[in-house]
Amino acid sequence: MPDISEPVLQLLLAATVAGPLVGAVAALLPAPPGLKGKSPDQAVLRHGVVVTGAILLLTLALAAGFDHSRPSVMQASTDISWIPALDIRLHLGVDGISLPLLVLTALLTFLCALYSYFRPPTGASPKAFVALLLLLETGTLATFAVLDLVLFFLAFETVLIPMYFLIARWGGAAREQAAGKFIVYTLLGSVIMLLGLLLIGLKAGTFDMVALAADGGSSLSVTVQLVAVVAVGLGLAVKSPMWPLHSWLPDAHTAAPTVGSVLLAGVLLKMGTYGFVRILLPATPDGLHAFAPYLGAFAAVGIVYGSLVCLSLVREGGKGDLKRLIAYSSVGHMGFVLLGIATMTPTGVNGALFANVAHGLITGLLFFLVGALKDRTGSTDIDALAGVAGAALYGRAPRLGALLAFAAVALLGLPGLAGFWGEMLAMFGAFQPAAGLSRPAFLVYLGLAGLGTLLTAAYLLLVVRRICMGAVPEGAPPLADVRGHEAATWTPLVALTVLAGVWPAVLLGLTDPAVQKLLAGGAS
Amino acid sequence: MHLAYPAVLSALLFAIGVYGLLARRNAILVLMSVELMLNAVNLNLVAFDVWLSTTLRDTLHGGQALTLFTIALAAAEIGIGLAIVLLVYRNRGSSDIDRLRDTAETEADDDAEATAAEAALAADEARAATPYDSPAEKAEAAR
Amino acid sequence: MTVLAGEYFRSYAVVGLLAVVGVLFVAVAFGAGRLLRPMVPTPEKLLTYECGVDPVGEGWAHTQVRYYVYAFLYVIFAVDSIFLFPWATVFAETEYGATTLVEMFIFLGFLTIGLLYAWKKGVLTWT
Amino acid sequence: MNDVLDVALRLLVLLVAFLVLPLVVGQAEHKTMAHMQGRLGPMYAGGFHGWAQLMADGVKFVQKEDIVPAEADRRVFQLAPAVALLPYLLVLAVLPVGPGESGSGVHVDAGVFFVLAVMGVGVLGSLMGGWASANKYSLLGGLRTAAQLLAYELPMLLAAASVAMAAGTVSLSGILDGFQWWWLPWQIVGAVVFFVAGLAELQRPPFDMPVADSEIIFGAYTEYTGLRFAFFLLAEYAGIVILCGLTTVLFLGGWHGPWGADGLGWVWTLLKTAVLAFVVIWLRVSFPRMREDQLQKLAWTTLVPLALAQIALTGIVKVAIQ
Amino acid sequence: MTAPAMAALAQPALAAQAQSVDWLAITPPTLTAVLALAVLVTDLFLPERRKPLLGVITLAGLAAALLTLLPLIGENRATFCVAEEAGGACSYTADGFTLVVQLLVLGGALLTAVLSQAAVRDDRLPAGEYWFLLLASAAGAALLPASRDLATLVIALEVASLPAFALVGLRRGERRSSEAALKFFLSSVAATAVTLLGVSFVYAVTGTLHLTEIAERLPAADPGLHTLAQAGVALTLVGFAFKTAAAPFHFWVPDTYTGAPVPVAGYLSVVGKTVGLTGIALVTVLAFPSYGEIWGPLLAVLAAVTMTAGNTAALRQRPGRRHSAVRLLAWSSVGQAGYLLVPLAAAAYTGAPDEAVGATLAYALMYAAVNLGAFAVVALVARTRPAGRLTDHRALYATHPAHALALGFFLLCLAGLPPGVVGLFAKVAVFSAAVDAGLGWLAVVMALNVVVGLVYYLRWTALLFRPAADGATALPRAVPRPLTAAVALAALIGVALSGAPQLILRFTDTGLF
Repeated sequence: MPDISEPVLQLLLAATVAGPLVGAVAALLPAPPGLKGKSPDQAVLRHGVVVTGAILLLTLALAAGFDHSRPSVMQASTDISWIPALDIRLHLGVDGISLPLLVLTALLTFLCALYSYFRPPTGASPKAFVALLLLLETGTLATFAVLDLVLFFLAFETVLIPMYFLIARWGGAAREQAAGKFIVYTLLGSVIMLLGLLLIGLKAGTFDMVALAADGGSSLSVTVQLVAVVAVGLGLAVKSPMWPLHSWLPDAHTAAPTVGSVLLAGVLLKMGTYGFVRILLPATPDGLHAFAPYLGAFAAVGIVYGSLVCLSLVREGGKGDLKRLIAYSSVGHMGFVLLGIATMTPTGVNGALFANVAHGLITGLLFFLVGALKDRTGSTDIDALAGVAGAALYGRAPRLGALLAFAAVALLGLPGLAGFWGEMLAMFGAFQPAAGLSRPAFLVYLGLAGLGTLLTAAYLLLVVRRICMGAVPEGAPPLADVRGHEAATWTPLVALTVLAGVWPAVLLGLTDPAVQKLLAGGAS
Repeated sequence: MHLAYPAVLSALLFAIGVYGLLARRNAILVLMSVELMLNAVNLNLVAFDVWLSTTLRDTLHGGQALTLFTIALAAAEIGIGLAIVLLVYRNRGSSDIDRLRDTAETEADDDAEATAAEAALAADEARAATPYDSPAEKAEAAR
Repeated sequence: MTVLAGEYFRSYAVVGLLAVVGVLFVAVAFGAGRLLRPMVPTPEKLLTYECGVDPVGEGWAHTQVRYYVYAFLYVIFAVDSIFLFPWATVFAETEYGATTLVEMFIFLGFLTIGLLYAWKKGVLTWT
Repeated sequence: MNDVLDVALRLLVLLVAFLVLPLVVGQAEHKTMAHMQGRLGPMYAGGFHGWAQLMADGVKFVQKEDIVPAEADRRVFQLAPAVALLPYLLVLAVLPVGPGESGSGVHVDAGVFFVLAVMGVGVLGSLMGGWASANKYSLLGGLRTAAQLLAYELPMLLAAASVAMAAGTVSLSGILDGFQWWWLPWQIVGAVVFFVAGLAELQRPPFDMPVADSEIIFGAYTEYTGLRFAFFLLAEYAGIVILCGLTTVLFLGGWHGPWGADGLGWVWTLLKTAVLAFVVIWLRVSFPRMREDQLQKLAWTTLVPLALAQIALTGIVKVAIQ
Repeated sequence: MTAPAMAALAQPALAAQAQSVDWLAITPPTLTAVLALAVLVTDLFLPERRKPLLGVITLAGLAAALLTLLPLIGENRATFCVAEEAGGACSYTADGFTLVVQLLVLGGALLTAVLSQAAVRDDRLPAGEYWFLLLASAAGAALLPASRDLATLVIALEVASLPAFALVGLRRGERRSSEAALKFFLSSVAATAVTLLGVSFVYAVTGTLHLTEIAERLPAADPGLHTLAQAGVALTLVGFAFKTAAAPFHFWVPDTYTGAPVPVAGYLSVVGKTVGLTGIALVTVLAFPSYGEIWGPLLAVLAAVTMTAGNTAALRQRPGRRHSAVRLLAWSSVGQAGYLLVPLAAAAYTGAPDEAVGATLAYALMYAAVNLGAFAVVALVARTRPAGRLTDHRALYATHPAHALALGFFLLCLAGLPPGVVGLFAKVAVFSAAVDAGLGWLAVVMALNVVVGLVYYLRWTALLFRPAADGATALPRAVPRPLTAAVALAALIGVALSGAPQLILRFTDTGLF
């Protein structure tokens, strides 16, 4: 590992967070002479690629400079007072928990920008598209990098507007409604969350996450913790999304453009679970402890519910939409993440964090694939794709078909691929939950989760069978197979999926010490 | 003289004023009701002032001073109020406040133009709902 | 505690008495007149008088009122001048002179500007 | 008991004065006008130069039928003359005629306030009459009355304020106590403004537009007959007495005179009032009626600025002599 | 003249003692008032074609008045005090609170003035009167926060309100303008009467009009007068609540705003509201601290009802209706008034009412800038599409990208969402005041309202970026320069505050009084 000094790291992190914002503003301005490109649209899309690429490089450099021997320590910390009146500080930093998410975000955003460069979004002007994309990136990166409660909330909110417009302006069917539903649900959750955050901050006397984690909730009464966990948890659960607060997600996914879906599933959902780990777990352990069984229960129900809905969507004549199906599968998979957190054990939380990243990679890939499918066939309706005039990908576009199958099996948790470890660790955690939590209850959850994995396998295999297999219809126009830019976009995701599957330690080594520290009440 | 007399009188005046304010429909009468209320307050202030100075709790005569200002205030209000009522009367030939419905939000505001604009919105939305549901349509759009 | 200054009201009590006397005088005069005068109403007599011809239209006819502007002016100025009196009484106090004089000129300035405004706006000239 | 007697006596004297003085002014007007116009005026009633002419008029008025027009607002119409008349009685009560406690009917602290406020009520009588008559001319007359009141009340008030400022009190007897001879030139502008404004409020010529017979018959009083009409007339002359008395008290030093102020102060007051009353009559004979807009213009562009200037002058002198 | 005359009147009973007047302290409102008169007189002697000069004078004067705030920073000056032996209470105080509110109202007036330059010319409003009334109202509003006795307070309130009635009705031939003025006028004067009744009760109980004296004497008042005192406190607040357009006294707001010239509506929504809030803040925190159990719940309920009423009505606004844009802003301003009341209610429950008031001020400052900005863009659209529908803003981005972005930014600030960071933090300040005071339920109600608010603000924002409807004629590209200047100024303030919210939020942790 190259040795990068701390001040440089600080700069890197700050640039990572602020860079996209600057890029977003720049995107709105007319291109400077010399960078005009073929057309204004092309220039601005290229601008997007450049900026996100630069950010990706920055995060990679950050990861490289990160002291991997001490992942539990906040590194690249910047701590500047911003609004002394409210005791809000510009406190940035990365540790083993946030670093993977930062890299994942930067990567997915870059891939999205790249994809959009070759396939410009249909709808309003690309200028706004790029600006929004970059704004979205700022928000998500900031969410993972900030260490101040109010700032976290700010970052959490920042993603709302760009996502809303991405869906509402460049989306598909019923986009306005879906976008509205998305933003109302999340905002409703997040204002309640704000109240909880304020409660924590005001009662504990600081908004600083590091200080709160070090404090371990000792300066908060149990009542305060309970109220705070309900309030904050509600906001995070909506975002995660936890059953039964998930109903915005399928609509949003269905309506969103490919890029929106990728980022939504790959990054945005992670913000919720990250919040659980980063804020609730260390700052209000007693409160979370009281609610963990319920969280676990909702998570388990979510897992089963998600898979059942997917099953009903995939069955013949179910009029299922492929994007909707993936959305529901996300509900199920995020259930695993939540279950892992609910166990409050290092194993479970590590699993949750691993599953988080894995889900981001795989679902991102899946949405890209579905987007490509939609480009080619004009539809995401499973029945249409599986019918007589259907896709029959193995026959008509074998590489695309193979990739789809790969993503599907990765998602269902095939050992050796990324999806496996997270879910398994989460279930391990549930087998032996933290002291004081009802073991029988968690064993039931474990059973439900197990059932869920089976159902997941069932519907994903059905998807593969219905879409990839089948005879090539007579006289059907040939479907274009994986194009160059598509390959470029998807390869990193595939590679990382495999890497994380075969070498989970690369991730777990980062998260585990940090998780241990968080669960131990901040003592390192 | 007992403090109760002016106090009760003032309360009555104020109550009449409130009644007039709520029940009268002619703007001028409403205006007069408001003046009645203000004068009730004046009476109150003066009576309290005298009472307070006899008990030496207020040697500054704040009540009287405020009364003078209230009188001036009432005059200014009447001045502007009458001007506005006159303006209303000139513009519409009536000063019945119940018939002032021009700025109120009514169905009448939903004229043809409004319906058209909203219909355009809806159409836009509908188009968004089915962008290119079939390849054929998409092809057509591409052409 | 609730007795308001008695002395203060005494002089007004006499004035009130005088008012009662005055009302009595009027009542007596009207009463006497009623006894002395004839009462022979006829429709013609009770008709509104308009130079001897039959009245046209209603008595409370709408007329174009030019005077309301003066009413405004009056309301605005006259009520302002109530401030003059209490202030006039402290004028004599020592040490108040200069301050009060300045305040007076401010006050007069306001009135003058108001008057100037009305005058320049042509309120005081009829077309 | 003595108190009661004292009060009763004062009231009686006031009532008598209130009834007699206006008649004296009225008779004086008859005769003065006549002589100025080269005629004799009333000569028969009562024998000596027709001194009882007005009483004869009064008797005639009482005997006349009292007509209330069918269209009129009956109550208001009937009340109006009383409203016009009575305020002057109250004002008369507070005018100090001589020095000391016994000098006036009643001593009121806020004298200037009281006087100006109550005098304002008198005009209400004309307004009521004008409105209640249900006659276009009456209405017009009433409106003109109102406009005139509005226009001239202000200069009157300001001029009075100037005197109050000079004396440092609003009590009428207080003002007289503080009077010095040199106030006369000092307050002369205020005096003229006050007097002219008062004339206008009384609708005396040349400010008699509201009753301009050539245009609107007899203004607010068109429909009145008999005793009620007489009351209006009485009110007008009572108004002259009050105005002149008030001007005397405020600006001319009231009971102050070159000699004999202590015992014969009331004579000085009456004398000055009489001279002023003569001026009122004189003006009627000498000046043509002013047009409505000229009336307003005079008030707003001449009298008000003059009154303001007077106040400024008073203030400056007051501070200067301290 | 009111303050000096007032003080002079209050004096006579005492041994005379000439008052020294701290001219520097009273400069901001005085300068504005003098300027108002100067404009009025200048107008009389100015030929018709030179009338725009008046607007320039107004701008310069307001800017100068703002500058006169500078030397007062950090100084606690008080003037028009009664003699020491009579308690020594002062009628005029230029402390932190005063300065902030004066900054707010004078700044708001300045923005309004910039915005009005075009309106005065286009709507053929009488220039002299318009500028005079605006300045006069601003002078009253600037006097209000400094007043420390109830008489001055009421007078300042009226000096701020009375010209505003006339401003609303200034479009002479317009039916709706005069009607709006009448509605505004009647509800406002009724409010004043109620306030005055409350004041008279408070006076009866305490025998003083000075706020600090009232605070001292209220707890020690005769127990027999307790009910009277309670009634006085409640009535005084009710009157101010009317001015703030708190529910259930808010019905005049949308009608008045739609009838008034657009800049005036903006002015009312900002300065008018501030005036009411300032009154409430002064009266509650300075005069009635001992009656917190009366006004605390009263204000809390008022806040909850107000924001709910305003936001629901705004949500139900149909985009195609005439004047729906201004009406939406009007209803939303009612909702915002509810938010503004929250910290004031919280002030009853915390040990540090100053800081709660600071949260209101911070919010009000933010609101002033962005709301006036929003009105500026609405005025721009209404120039060519006088019906003022929300749908008229459709595709604004296509013709006026900068203006559309600015409006979007303003609306998001109002909604409290990034990129309107300052709006978000202002809301955070309000929330934390509520949470700190233990008003959890109010915080939750407000949270729900914020979501409701978001829906309609966002709907409007989305409209700006929609493609134009088929057959719709585009807006002319040319925009009067003052309008753009107003938008730019507001946007600049908004962006600057978004970067450094501390600029306004610091009022939440400094002692203002």
